[in-house]
Amino acid sequence: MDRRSFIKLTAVSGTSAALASCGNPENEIIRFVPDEDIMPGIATMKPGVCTLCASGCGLSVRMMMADADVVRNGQAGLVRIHAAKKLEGTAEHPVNHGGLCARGQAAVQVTYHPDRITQPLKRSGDRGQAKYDAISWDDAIAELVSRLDALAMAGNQKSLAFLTRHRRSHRAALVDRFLAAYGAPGAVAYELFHDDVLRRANALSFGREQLPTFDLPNARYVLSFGADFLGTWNSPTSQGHGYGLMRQGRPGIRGLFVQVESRMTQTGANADQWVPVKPGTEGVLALGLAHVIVAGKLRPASGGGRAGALIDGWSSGLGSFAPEQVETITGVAAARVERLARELAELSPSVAIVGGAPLAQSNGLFTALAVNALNSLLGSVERPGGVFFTPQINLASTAKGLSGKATASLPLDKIAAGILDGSSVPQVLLLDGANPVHAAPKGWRVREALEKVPYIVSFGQFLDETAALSDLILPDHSFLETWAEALPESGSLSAVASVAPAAMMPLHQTRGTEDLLLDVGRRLAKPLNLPWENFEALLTESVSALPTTSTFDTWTEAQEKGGWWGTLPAALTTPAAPAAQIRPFAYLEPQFDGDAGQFPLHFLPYASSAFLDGSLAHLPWLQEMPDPLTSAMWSSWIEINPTTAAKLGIRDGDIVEVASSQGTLRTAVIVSPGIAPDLVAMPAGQGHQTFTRYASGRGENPVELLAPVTEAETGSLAWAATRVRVTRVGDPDGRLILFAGGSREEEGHR
Amino acid sequence: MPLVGTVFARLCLILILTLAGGLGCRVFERNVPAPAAAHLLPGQTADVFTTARPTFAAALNDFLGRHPVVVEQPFEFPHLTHAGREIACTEYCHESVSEGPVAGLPSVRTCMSCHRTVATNRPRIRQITQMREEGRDFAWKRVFGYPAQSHVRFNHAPHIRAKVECSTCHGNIASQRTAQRNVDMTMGFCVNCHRERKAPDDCLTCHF
Amino acid sequence: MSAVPSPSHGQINTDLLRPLLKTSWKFFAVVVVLGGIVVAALLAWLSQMFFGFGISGIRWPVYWGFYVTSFVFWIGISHAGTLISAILRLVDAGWRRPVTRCAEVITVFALMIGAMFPIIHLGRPWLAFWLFPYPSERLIWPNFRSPLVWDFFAINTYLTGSVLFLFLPMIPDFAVVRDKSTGLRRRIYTLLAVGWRGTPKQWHRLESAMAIMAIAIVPVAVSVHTIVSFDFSMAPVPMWQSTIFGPYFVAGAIFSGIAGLLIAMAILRRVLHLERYLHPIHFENLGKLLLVMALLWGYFVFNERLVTYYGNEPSEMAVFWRTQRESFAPLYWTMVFGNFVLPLVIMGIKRFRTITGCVIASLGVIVGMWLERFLIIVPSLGHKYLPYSYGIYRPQPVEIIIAGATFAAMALLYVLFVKIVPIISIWELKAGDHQPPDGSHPVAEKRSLREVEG
Amino acid sequence: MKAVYALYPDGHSAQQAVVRLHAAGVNDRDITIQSAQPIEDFEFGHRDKATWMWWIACGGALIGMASALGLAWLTEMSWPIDVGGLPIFAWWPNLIITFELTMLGAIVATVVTLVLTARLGRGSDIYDAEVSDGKILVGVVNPSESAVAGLEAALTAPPGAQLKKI
Amino acid sequence: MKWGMAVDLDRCDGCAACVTACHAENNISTVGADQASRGRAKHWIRVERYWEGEFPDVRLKFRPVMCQHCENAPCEPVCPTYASHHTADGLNAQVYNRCIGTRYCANACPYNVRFFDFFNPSWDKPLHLQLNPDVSLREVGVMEKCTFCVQRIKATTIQAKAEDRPVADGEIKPACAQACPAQALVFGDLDDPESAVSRLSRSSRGSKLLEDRGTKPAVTYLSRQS
Repeated sequence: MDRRSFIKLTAVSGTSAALASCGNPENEIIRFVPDEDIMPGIATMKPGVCTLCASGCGLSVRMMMADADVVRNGQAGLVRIHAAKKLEGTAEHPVNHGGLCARGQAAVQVTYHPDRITQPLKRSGDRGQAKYDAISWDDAIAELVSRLDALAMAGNQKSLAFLTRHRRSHRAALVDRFLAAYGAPGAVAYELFHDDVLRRANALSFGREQLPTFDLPNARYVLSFGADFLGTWNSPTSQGHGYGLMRQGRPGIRGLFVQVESRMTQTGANADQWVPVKPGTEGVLALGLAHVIVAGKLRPASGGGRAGALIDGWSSGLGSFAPEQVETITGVAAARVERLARELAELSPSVAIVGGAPLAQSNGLFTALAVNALNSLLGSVERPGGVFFTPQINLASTAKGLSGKATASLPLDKIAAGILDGSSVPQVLLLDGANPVHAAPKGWRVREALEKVPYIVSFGQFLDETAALSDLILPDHSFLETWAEALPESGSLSAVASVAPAAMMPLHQTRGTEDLLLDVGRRLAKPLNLPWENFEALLTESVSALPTTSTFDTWTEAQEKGGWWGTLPAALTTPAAPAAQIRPFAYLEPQFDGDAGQFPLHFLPYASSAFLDGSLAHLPWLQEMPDPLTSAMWSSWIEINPTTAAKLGIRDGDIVEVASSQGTLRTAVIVSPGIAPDLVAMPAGQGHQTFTRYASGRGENPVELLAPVTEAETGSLAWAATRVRVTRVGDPDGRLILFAGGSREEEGHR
Repeated sequence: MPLVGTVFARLCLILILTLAGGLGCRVFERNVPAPAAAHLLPGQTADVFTTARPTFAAALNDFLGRHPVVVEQPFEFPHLTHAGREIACTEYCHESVSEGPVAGLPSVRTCMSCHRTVATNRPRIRQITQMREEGRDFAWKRVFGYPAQSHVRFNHAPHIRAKVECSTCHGNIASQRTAQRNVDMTMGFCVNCHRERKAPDDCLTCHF
Repeated sequence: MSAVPSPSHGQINTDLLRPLLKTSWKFFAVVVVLGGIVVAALLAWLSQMFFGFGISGIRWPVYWGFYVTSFVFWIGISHAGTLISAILRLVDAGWRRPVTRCAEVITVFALMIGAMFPIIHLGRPWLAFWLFPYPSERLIWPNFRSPLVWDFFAINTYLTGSVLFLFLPMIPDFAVVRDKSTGLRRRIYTLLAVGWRGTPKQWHRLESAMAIMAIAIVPVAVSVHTIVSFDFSMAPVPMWQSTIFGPYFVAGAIFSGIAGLLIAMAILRRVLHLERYLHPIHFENLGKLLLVMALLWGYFVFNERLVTYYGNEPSEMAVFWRTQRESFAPLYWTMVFGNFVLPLVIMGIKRFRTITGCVIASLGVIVGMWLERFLIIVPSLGHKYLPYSYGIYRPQPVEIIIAGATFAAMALLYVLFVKIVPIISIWELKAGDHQPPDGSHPVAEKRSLREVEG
Repeated sequence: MKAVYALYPDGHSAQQAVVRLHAAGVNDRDITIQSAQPIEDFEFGHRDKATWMWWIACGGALIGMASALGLAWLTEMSWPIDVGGLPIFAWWPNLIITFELTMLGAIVATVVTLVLTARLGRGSDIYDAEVSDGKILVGVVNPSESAVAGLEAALTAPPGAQLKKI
Repeated sequence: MKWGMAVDLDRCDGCAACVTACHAENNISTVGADQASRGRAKHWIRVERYWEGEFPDVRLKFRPVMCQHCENAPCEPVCPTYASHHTADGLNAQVYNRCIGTRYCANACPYNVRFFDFFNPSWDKPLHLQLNPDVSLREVGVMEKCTFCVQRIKATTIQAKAEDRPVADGEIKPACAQACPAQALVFGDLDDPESAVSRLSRSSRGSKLLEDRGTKPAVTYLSRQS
């Protein structure tokens, strides 16, 4: 029992006792003059933007006085600060309409996290040892600048790499501009649960390379293919809000909802009909429905339009997708296909949604295109109750300085391969938020690759597995301490730019990465052409260019509201891409890694409701939040069907070994009726080696098992295409922590 | 006699074991394998904030409701002088008293708002000015108020609106140099006043 | 009354005063061991207060466990003496005389131990005094509508009553010790004997006082355990809300009380060589009582179970099966064996109704009754209405040590008591076996005397 | 001379001593009798039976009941707090407390009367340790000088008497 | 004035936003893995989930459960110190400083929504800077539970009184209701027949949790229509 946990346990401790009483009488405490005048006990609301996921929800941050422990010129003491206490959704924000998801609620802990990096650090130990020394900002920046200058000197600008997560924001644009100006390839975006396939599909079908927005409040029938749109996918809060209205928002009308998937997600749990389907055959079902609709003359085949044209055999009525064939391929009874199709066609407006696991197969793109075609056929594209595409602000036109994109870079797996075979080794790697060491399949050998990179700089606020490899850490502000902004690509029918000034003063000696990049750009021997004093200037320019909706100028209004939203003039909108002439796509059997005899079960990792892909595993509130379906806290587990479990002699809570062609892991079992017998599912997010005191060494990481299977067309990771073998290795050992006792209401009624 | 000796030896053994048992209650506990505490980087702390009393003495004082009448303050603020100059308590120094729950203890900033110009040459004012320059603030010690464990959520504003004199609870501070706690603010003290004035005497009025 | 020729009065004095006047190293050995265990429990409790209640196994939603079990159990044991001896006094059963005191002692000590548990199990024991109705500056009082406050009053009355009920008949014996001892001990006992001389007036007052107390204490004893049962039957918890709990608990209490008494008597008889005073007949009579109570207990359990079973209320049935068939079945059937089968067989068959037989049966009952209390509390709490909130309780060392140590505490107190007070009421014994004047009647004698003079 | 008394081995001689003392014109109030156990079989054992103890106990009970009801009323009415929709002054629960305090009253009253009426705790004028060995003491306190001789005669007459003076 | 809540199970999608929101608003400490495994996790509001049927015809039902603020609350009369009692505006009050930790109330509560502080709650600095000054920090040995965010009720009513106006319907939102994206939780005054919560409570879909226990909860559950 270490000191911390001892203090936690004792009834009387040496630490300061009361929140109300300032200071404790026993020992003299030192106070420093606060930086601002604060009214104690009075709350003020400030706008904010949640940047934990890409949704870009609007926040109103509750600010109150607090006593912070600080060290000033070597002396420890207390100072009054204006501290963020609670995050609420902004009522009028078009994305979240006042709601805020569990993760957003917990976001405030990012700022106050005890293991946040408080100052620039320089590596002192070996790589991966995570030993660091403090270093001053000036030295730190100087070091980075010298490295970049050295590259430029050698004319080797191409070998500067920037690794980040997929976001649409001014920040992302600035980063891209920085790289372009320096002459480096664009940023590499990597996430485990990426949506590249869907973006690509939408680009092909509709000319919109972005995630769709659904007008659920007006929909009467929603058919979702594996998309956990109420839990973790796309813009959950926005969709959750829409779902509420779809169900009970219209007097007399209650929208129906059908979920097609092979493992019940939190979203599927709310479906009126839950349709299990063989993994990777969702596209076939979609076309089967289309077939019935066309054959039944419920809609003209021509309705498929541009999207339909991308499907092989669409014009000929999809003969090969008659309900019977569909039944043999997907396992969904022909009669049911018929019924679903008729409901879709009759209960309009109806909409089909696809996302998540179905697109993480080798044939993901086809599935996406098939569903797009179905939507077109239903006539629900850009129509009330259907699919929309949030108008995207064309930053090149709002902020002139941002025009001129960097050349697209290779995807992460290619880069890693390049490093390993020595063909192309980036000399300097900038890390911003992405954590591929934890989230990329072993087969890509990202860790070995990064270890070969001579110089890595991380802007992260936490020491995760990837950041632990860096030589220099330049910690970013938290989203409450600096300009928070996002350009949501979905979740709103109108165009949105969420922007909010810093809600509170920085807690630690951190610096905003945007300003840092501008600064570095200026300090380079050959200064980059970035025409902004600081990030604020960029935002001001960009946002001011947007039309005002009130008497104030756009910028002031945006700062008060926490963003700008409204109708976007065509001049400022990113135009839709014209249809490309390419051969139609035909259905191909999904390819799985691992032979069915040796590895009998499909392995389905899924985004945990609490941690998504694991980037939030460091927040204690989320660790202790009971999982909606299993009520598990602080643990990881696999879900398995009762019959399968019985066959393997596994009981609830047992410890099993899950083996794939890539490796094995041991974890606890939850026997769940909501999963197909040929499937095991496991939440992502746990199993961090180094990621703060709350996540380190906790649970298992399903990515360890993933085979490097890629989607055939887009080349992105097909994370649902691995097969595994499950064997029982032990009795329950308390590693699985459940909040709930019983899982069925009948248990009380025997 | 050797028998006696051996018996006693046995007894002592049993005794020691049982005593150990009593002490070791925590030791025996089944523990979920806890992850190794992540080692700290420069600038990070392992400090913990708990609702535990700082010391047994403090706990005992709370229990017995003991609190000092006169508190040794880090800086001797003469209420007398200021009150004499018709400077309303709630106007400058405890400004949030009529706005919200807490009256607030002034920081050096507050003092300097006047004393940048007023009486600048007095030794004590010079002291303040110097503190301001050094960035040091007063670490006031609380005179009034309740221990956190009594969960009294006193809200000043409604009392001000109800025209309750400050002196009702705080005594005549205007006549004191450093504030003294001359009024015994027991629960009965509050409740009686509430009942006289027909204010709610529901527990949740103050305790939540 | 008994087969053995009853000893002379001097003999009685020497026999019964021996433990008081002579002390061997064994006594100290025992005290040290028992004391050690009690100290360990004390430390355990302190560590629970220091570290926080969490070191116990109590959890959501099973908020009561070993502590409350022990509370109910010991209050039950306390029904051994006062109730039994009071009843026996009222019916003036002659054979009670050697038994009453060691019974009443059990009552007093068991009550003291039992009454500690509500305090031990508090989250903030240092505030326990808020249960006491005293005017405070908070202007707020205890909630008289809470069963726990009823407990407070009931236990108070019962404890006061029992202590006095025990003390009064001890006064004449203290007088005897006073006369038989010297030095400091004499002075102490002179105080304890509060100037007893044994005039007829004192004897009469003492006896009528005892009579009144006996009448008063019986309903109190009954009420005490009824109120303890209210702690449960007042809460809407499956298998708790039952009108039968009152009598059920009282019966159980007397049941375990008799068992406790039998064990105590057996030990005393062996250790203090009281064969002359505690005859097999005492054990046999109490054994018969035990048998009756076993049957009564069985009857109550049958009622409780049948009504639940027949009512077939889902949430109650869940708990019902949980005890009968599932996780708690082993404990449940052990209880049935110890409380019903064992006493029935041993006490039912005359040949087994020996002292050893009684002790075996009593041990069974003690275990059984402890389990009964446990099985009333824990399975229901862990299995309330909403299945999502089911939970399993695992006792932790601190609880086990404290609950276990109470038995040591009981033994310790008993040992010390026997050291300072004659465990068998000397005067009652003497009064018990007086020979009436042969052939003649006092009044007749007076007349004859007059004739002599006349 | 403070007192004159004799110890007797059994009830018969003690009874005779009492009778003879009566004959010598000593009335009951002046005769002291002490024994190691209650004597039921002889007349002298039946003196001072009459007692008010029962009525006093009932009185105590009434006081207890009154105080219980008073306490209940005071505590519940002084700050009426609604708990679970029960009436503020709830009869049924209060009956329980009333009962307990009633009984307590009775018991305490009994013991108090015992202590007072049985003259416990007050020093004894004559006493003899042999009483606790089963001897029965019969004697007279502060006899008048003149009567002493007669008393001695009366006390020594019964068999087994051993006379003592203090 | 009688505060109450309506939970529309047809809107609730089980996202557990309410759970975290409650932690954030009410200074509920996280207890950590070890204590959580001992059943000491505190969730004033929890989303109960119940499976029905077997694969493939399997269904899942969510039900957020918080303190029901019963009119006939079984937890109240059993408390020996009035720590748990009923207020005039229909709240089931828990007075921490009066609580001596008998845990009787939690046993009596049919919904198991009362949570005990087994240790002094603790926060790794500087996480404590987030603590809400409007809500007391509980200490070891006391019982805690959902308060309908009484601090918000107080703040709003005091404000309304200062402005000499009635509290508007929907002006007070507990943290859970405020966070809920689907707006499944509606809070308000049941005495006002026109308030949103009253209207919902009268809905034909409405029912009370464990109605047969006669606790008269202030929370109404509107059933899911499928």
